[in-house]
Amino acid sequence: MIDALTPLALAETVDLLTSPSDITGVLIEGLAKGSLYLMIAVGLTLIFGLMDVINFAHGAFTMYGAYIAGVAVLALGVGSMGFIGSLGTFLIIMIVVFVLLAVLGVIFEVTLIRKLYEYPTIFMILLTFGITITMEELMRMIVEFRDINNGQWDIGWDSPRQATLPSELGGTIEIGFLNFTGLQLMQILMGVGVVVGIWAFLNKTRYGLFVRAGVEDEEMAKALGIDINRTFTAVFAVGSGLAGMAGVMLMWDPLWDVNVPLALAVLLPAFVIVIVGGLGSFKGTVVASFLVGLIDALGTWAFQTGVITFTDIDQLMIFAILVVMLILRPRGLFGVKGQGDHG
Amino acid sequence: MLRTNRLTKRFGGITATDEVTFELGDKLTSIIGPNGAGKTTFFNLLTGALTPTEGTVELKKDGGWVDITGMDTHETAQMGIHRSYQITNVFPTTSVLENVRVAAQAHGSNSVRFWRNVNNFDEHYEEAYGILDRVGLADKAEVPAENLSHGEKRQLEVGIALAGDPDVLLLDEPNAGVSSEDIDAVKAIIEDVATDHAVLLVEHNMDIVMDVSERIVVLNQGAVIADDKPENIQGDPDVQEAYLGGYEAGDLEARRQDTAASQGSGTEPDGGGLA
Amino acid sequence: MSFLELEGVHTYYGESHILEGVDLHVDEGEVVALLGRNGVGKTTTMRSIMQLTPPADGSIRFQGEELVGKDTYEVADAGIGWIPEERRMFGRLSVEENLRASVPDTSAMGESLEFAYDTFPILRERNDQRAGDLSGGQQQMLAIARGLIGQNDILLVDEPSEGLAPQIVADVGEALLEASDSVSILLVEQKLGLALDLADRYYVMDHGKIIDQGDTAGVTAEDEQLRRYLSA
Amino acid sequence: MSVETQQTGGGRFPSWIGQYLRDHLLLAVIVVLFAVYPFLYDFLTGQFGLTAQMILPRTRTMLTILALGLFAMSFDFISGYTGYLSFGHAAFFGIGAYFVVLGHNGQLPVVPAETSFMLLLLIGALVAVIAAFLIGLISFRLSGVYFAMITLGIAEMMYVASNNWGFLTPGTSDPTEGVAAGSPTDVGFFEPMVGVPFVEALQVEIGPFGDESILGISVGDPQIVSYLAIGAVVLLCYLMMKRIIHSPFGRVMIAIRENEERAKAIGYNVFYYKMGAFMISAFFGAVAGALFVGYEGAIDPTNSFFFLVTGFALVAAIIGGLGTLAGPFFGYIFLEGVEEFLSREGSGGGLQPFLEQNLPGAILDTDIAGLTINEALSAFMTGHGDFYAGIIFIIFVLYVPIGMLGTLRNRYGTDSLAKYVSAGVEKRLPSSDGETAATGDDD
Repeated sequence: MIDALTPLALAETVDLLTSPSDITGVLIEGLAKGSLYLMIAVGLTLIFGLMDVINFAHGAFTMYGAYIAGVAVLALGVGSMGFIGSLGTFLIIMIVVFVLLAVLGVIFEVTLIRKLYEYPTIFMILLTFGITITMEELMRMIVEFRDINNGQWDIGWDSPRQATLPSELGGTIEIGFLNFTGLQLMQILMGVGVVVGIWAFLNKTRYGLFVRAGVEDEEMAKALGIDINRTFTAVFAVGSGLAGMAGVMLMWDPLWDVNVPLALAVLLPAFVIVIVGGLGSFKGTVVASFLVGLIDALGTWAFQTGVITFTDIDQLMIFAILVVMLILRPRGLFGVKGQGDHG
Repeated sequence: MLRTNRLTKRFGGITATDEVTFELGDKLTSIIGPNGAGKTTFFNLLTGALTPTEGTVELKKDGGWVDITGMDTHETAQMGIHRSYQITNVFPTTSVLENVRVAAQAHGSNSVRFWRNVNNFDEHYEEAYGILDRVGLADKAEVPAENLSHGEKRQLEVGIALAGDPDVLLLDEPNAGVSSEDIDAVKAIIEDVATDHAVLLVEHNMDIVMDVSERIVVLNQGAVIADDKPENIQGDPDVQEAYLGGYEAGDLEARRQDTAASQGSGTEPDGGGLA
Repeated sequence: MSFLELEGVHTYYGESHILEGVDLHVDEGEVVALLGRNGVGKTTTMRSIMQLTPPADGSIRFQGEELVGKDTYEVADAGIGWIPEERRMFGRLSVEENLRASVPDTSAMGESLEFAYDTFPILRERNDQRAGDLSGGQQQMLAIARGLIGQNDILLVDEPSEGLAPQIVADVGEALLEASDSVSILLVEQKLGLALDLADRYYVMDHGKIIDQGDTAGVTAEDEQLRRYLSA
Repeated sequence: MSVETQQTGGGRFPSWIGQYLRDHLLLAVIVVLFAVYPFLYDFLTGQFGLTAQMILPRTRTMLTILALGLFAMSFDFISGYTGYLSFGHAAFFGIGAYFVVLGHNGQLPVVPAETSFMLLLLIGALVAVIAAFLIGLISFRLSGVYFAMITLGIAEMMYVASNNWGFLTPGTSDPTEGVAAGSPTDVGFFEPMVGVPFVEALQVEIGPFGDESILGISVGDPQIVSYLAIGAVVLLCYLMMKRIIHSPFGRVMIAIRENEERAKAIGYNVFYYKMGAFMISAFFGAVAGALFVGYEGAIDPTNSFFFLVTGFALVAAIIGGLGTLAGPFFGYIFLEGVEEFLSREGSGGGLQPFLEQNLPGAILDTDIAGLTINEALSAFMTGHGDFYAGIIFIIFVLYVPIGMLGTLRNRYGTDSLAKYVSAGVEKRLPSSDGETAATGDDD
């Protein structure tokens, strides 16, 4: 039950507003969560903006990324090679996962998705939904066969995190009234890195220019000699790779479980972000990611402090944002009229 | 039957329809004009697909004028203004008969009945068959609309507009994309429906316009520049200017010499035109 | 052998038969006007050349090479530039980005941009503005510039004067005249005087076919025959 | 389900019934087949043992299919016929299911505890209609992908709420565990009676411990009685939806799907028709939820409000044929059939038990790359029906987008309504700016 504002809750709220370390705590966690969401959602946005593909398989890519990374950190013994070594290996794993899933994305794009470009958008939803069912079940087979979860089905696979997360990242760092964990710092840095990287890709590279031109007017881009199909493939690769990278990051995050249902668990909030930001808008996705991250953190805080006794208030609020946004501004924060509106 | 008073539509800085005052009577009237003259915008204002910036649209109903400005398309259709589309805009996978039948059914209150089989409403079927006869599609009644030839689709387009016994028919380029052989069939239909409806026709094919119209209205840049019998429109210098002018022959040569003479940079366009 | 040659081109949109056998050619260095009323298939002719609406039948050869069956970007790479009606700027990209996207060879980027800016100084002034914020005339300049620096041998220019104020029309005309010094042009233009001033030859189109052709030297904008073809 | 068909020969009914049946011979044959299926299953498995068990879904599975198949049909009613993809359709299934349980347990205001099942089913369906009205008010301002997403968003909010709202489960602590009818001990047992209310002879109790006879005929197995009773309700719902689709109203729905702009232009206020269709589909979606819970006796968020409930209705609809009404029902049989064919041991027949019994052990134990065939089967097939269903689904989307029933009707039927897919594709084909393209040069 939502015990709206009981006197206790009121007091707690006042506490939050008057306690700098609580506020910054919520803020930092919001930024960290937002960074993770961003890594997942930005690929969806790029793919949608250019290709009008609503990619339901995106979450499955993240889930694969998480499993591959989990196996890799355990196999390589990350955590026992010192902080720098562990972190370095982790980053290398991230790059490898990026490449692996980018290749997988290219395979899907070339063999399946390309066949349906001329079809109504709904077919893309159906196709990628089919891909996600198949990918999830395939992972379930592998997990079961290799006994990766030690037979524990629905319980998250947390051994890679427990066994390999360097204590430097798990522990809390205090600077003045700033209170954060190393992992949060790392996530925020990654988030900033992704924003800068994608921004640079879009604005500073020739391919990025082609992407932005293609988003606006595919036919004209072709008529200027741009091979738009190759651009599609490249963007699908980058989007899929980013989804996988996010999975690697999730694997170390205590707030997430590595399991098969993770695919849907990340997909739905990512959709919310992409729609709230405006389908196809990179800027919108960045803003919406942090907005959703902050609200998520606020909801979690409210539950932890007992202001609200509703466990998943954060999730409820995320979907509430979606609904309210679609009512108020159907095209999202930075959506362009006509974008994505295919009957 | 239908009249407008100082009807105006502006999109941002562009005036697409400029104070058009116009009354449609019994005569088969055509609207012509060069590209971008605002013909389709004018149609959309009449049917309510667009809301005018200024001015009114009125329809004669039972002897009196009714203001229909700002009504939605389904409301103007209920009032008796039906239109056909320049781009074929039918119900593609339903049969030709059903295309017309569902349009006929739109008038009256039968459409909300969800408990009786549609086959019990004979009147709609009868009306639909009558219309198919009229537009020459009677033998294609069971064919899915998407399997018709292009010319036949244009006939169906008019047929749908005819259903439900409208008072005013707006035909937007019924000949668009029709191959040379099929044009006569469509022309015959236009002339036929004009016998018992007020018809306003937008058409590019001048042979047809000159042939079927009793009155021609010429639009240019949203405004009416001529409104007369076809024979007077043909060769009207204002009309030709609208189609072909906007540039003095030899201008370029003259400017080039100017520029060469002054050695200045004559090519610095500023503003103007489409913003 | 002609530079660009269309032979018996038939093109459909869905089931609507737009081009019913078009034959025309443009020689190297020529400016050719394609005249006709609205809806007769002029734009479709250009889209067919670009393979944006591939012809169902017929042949389109450019410098001896068959274009039918190629991808649009390959047609563009072969040296054909398209300046469509309504210009089709990438409105959210800057002027300079619009130009950059059009240059196929990155090593020639600097000089290409310089060339564009020298030809149309106004573009240099506004190089970091969004193309969507330019006026109609400026957009047309940019569209022509895009065509010029795309290392094209021929430009297909569709209704360049449409929607422009008379003064700007003359500016655009002049830009095209200058462009014609370095490339061939196939021009669709409704303003008969401008079309005749720019072109060396003309074709008249009706119902998806070429119904008349000739040298522009022999006719003026007052020509009764032409006016009947093209006006009410 | 069997009622109407088995007694046609009796001559006690007016002649139009005979005429109707002659007109709908195929329907009658299919209904009879469904009605005798449990007996047929028993007979065939008795005769052919595991072979039959491997191929045929159990009666228990068919029971689930009835409810979920009805849900898939209600999803198709709105999504397939008006073209508005109701991605949050699970909301209505959940409302119907939860309403029955909570109503029975006396947790709802106004509704007294132990209200009869049929009444709860009807009121719950009406609650879903009201919910559809409210959701529709918001959602029908949008179209296409946005409509799908906003309905999904609302349904997900309900899912999260049903996972956390303590009110739903006063007896137990965790709402994610779901809620069972009659679970707080002070409420009487859940004895859902299906049939005509207030007519004792025409009602049977469904559920694993329900009646063993129907209409005075003993069949000896509550499962079969439940199957027949629920089947009768599903058949009734199907006939009602079918009637609506073939009514003037239904034709407007199809017109909206085919070309909403033109439907408006010929004088339809499409908003009212979309709302009407959405509310009707919500009604039947909720009935499906109520029937599901009627046999199961309990419901939890994951098998009611969760996105995948809609997801699998969509998969069933595509495989069966979107816009064919009955197609999604058969699509569900197909889906569950695949699932059960590859099911684990202990939950009925299927491929692996069959092979284990019929193939010599030597073959099963043949070692290929360190894996015996039997091990490979249990690792990569048994229990992984979804994997193969997913692949089949992808193949359908790519190559048979109008589904099984759509294809059949296209080939043999007269009143094919399932072809809009091909049209949708064609509509998109000319080019992205087909509007101006269609006439070449134009203003």
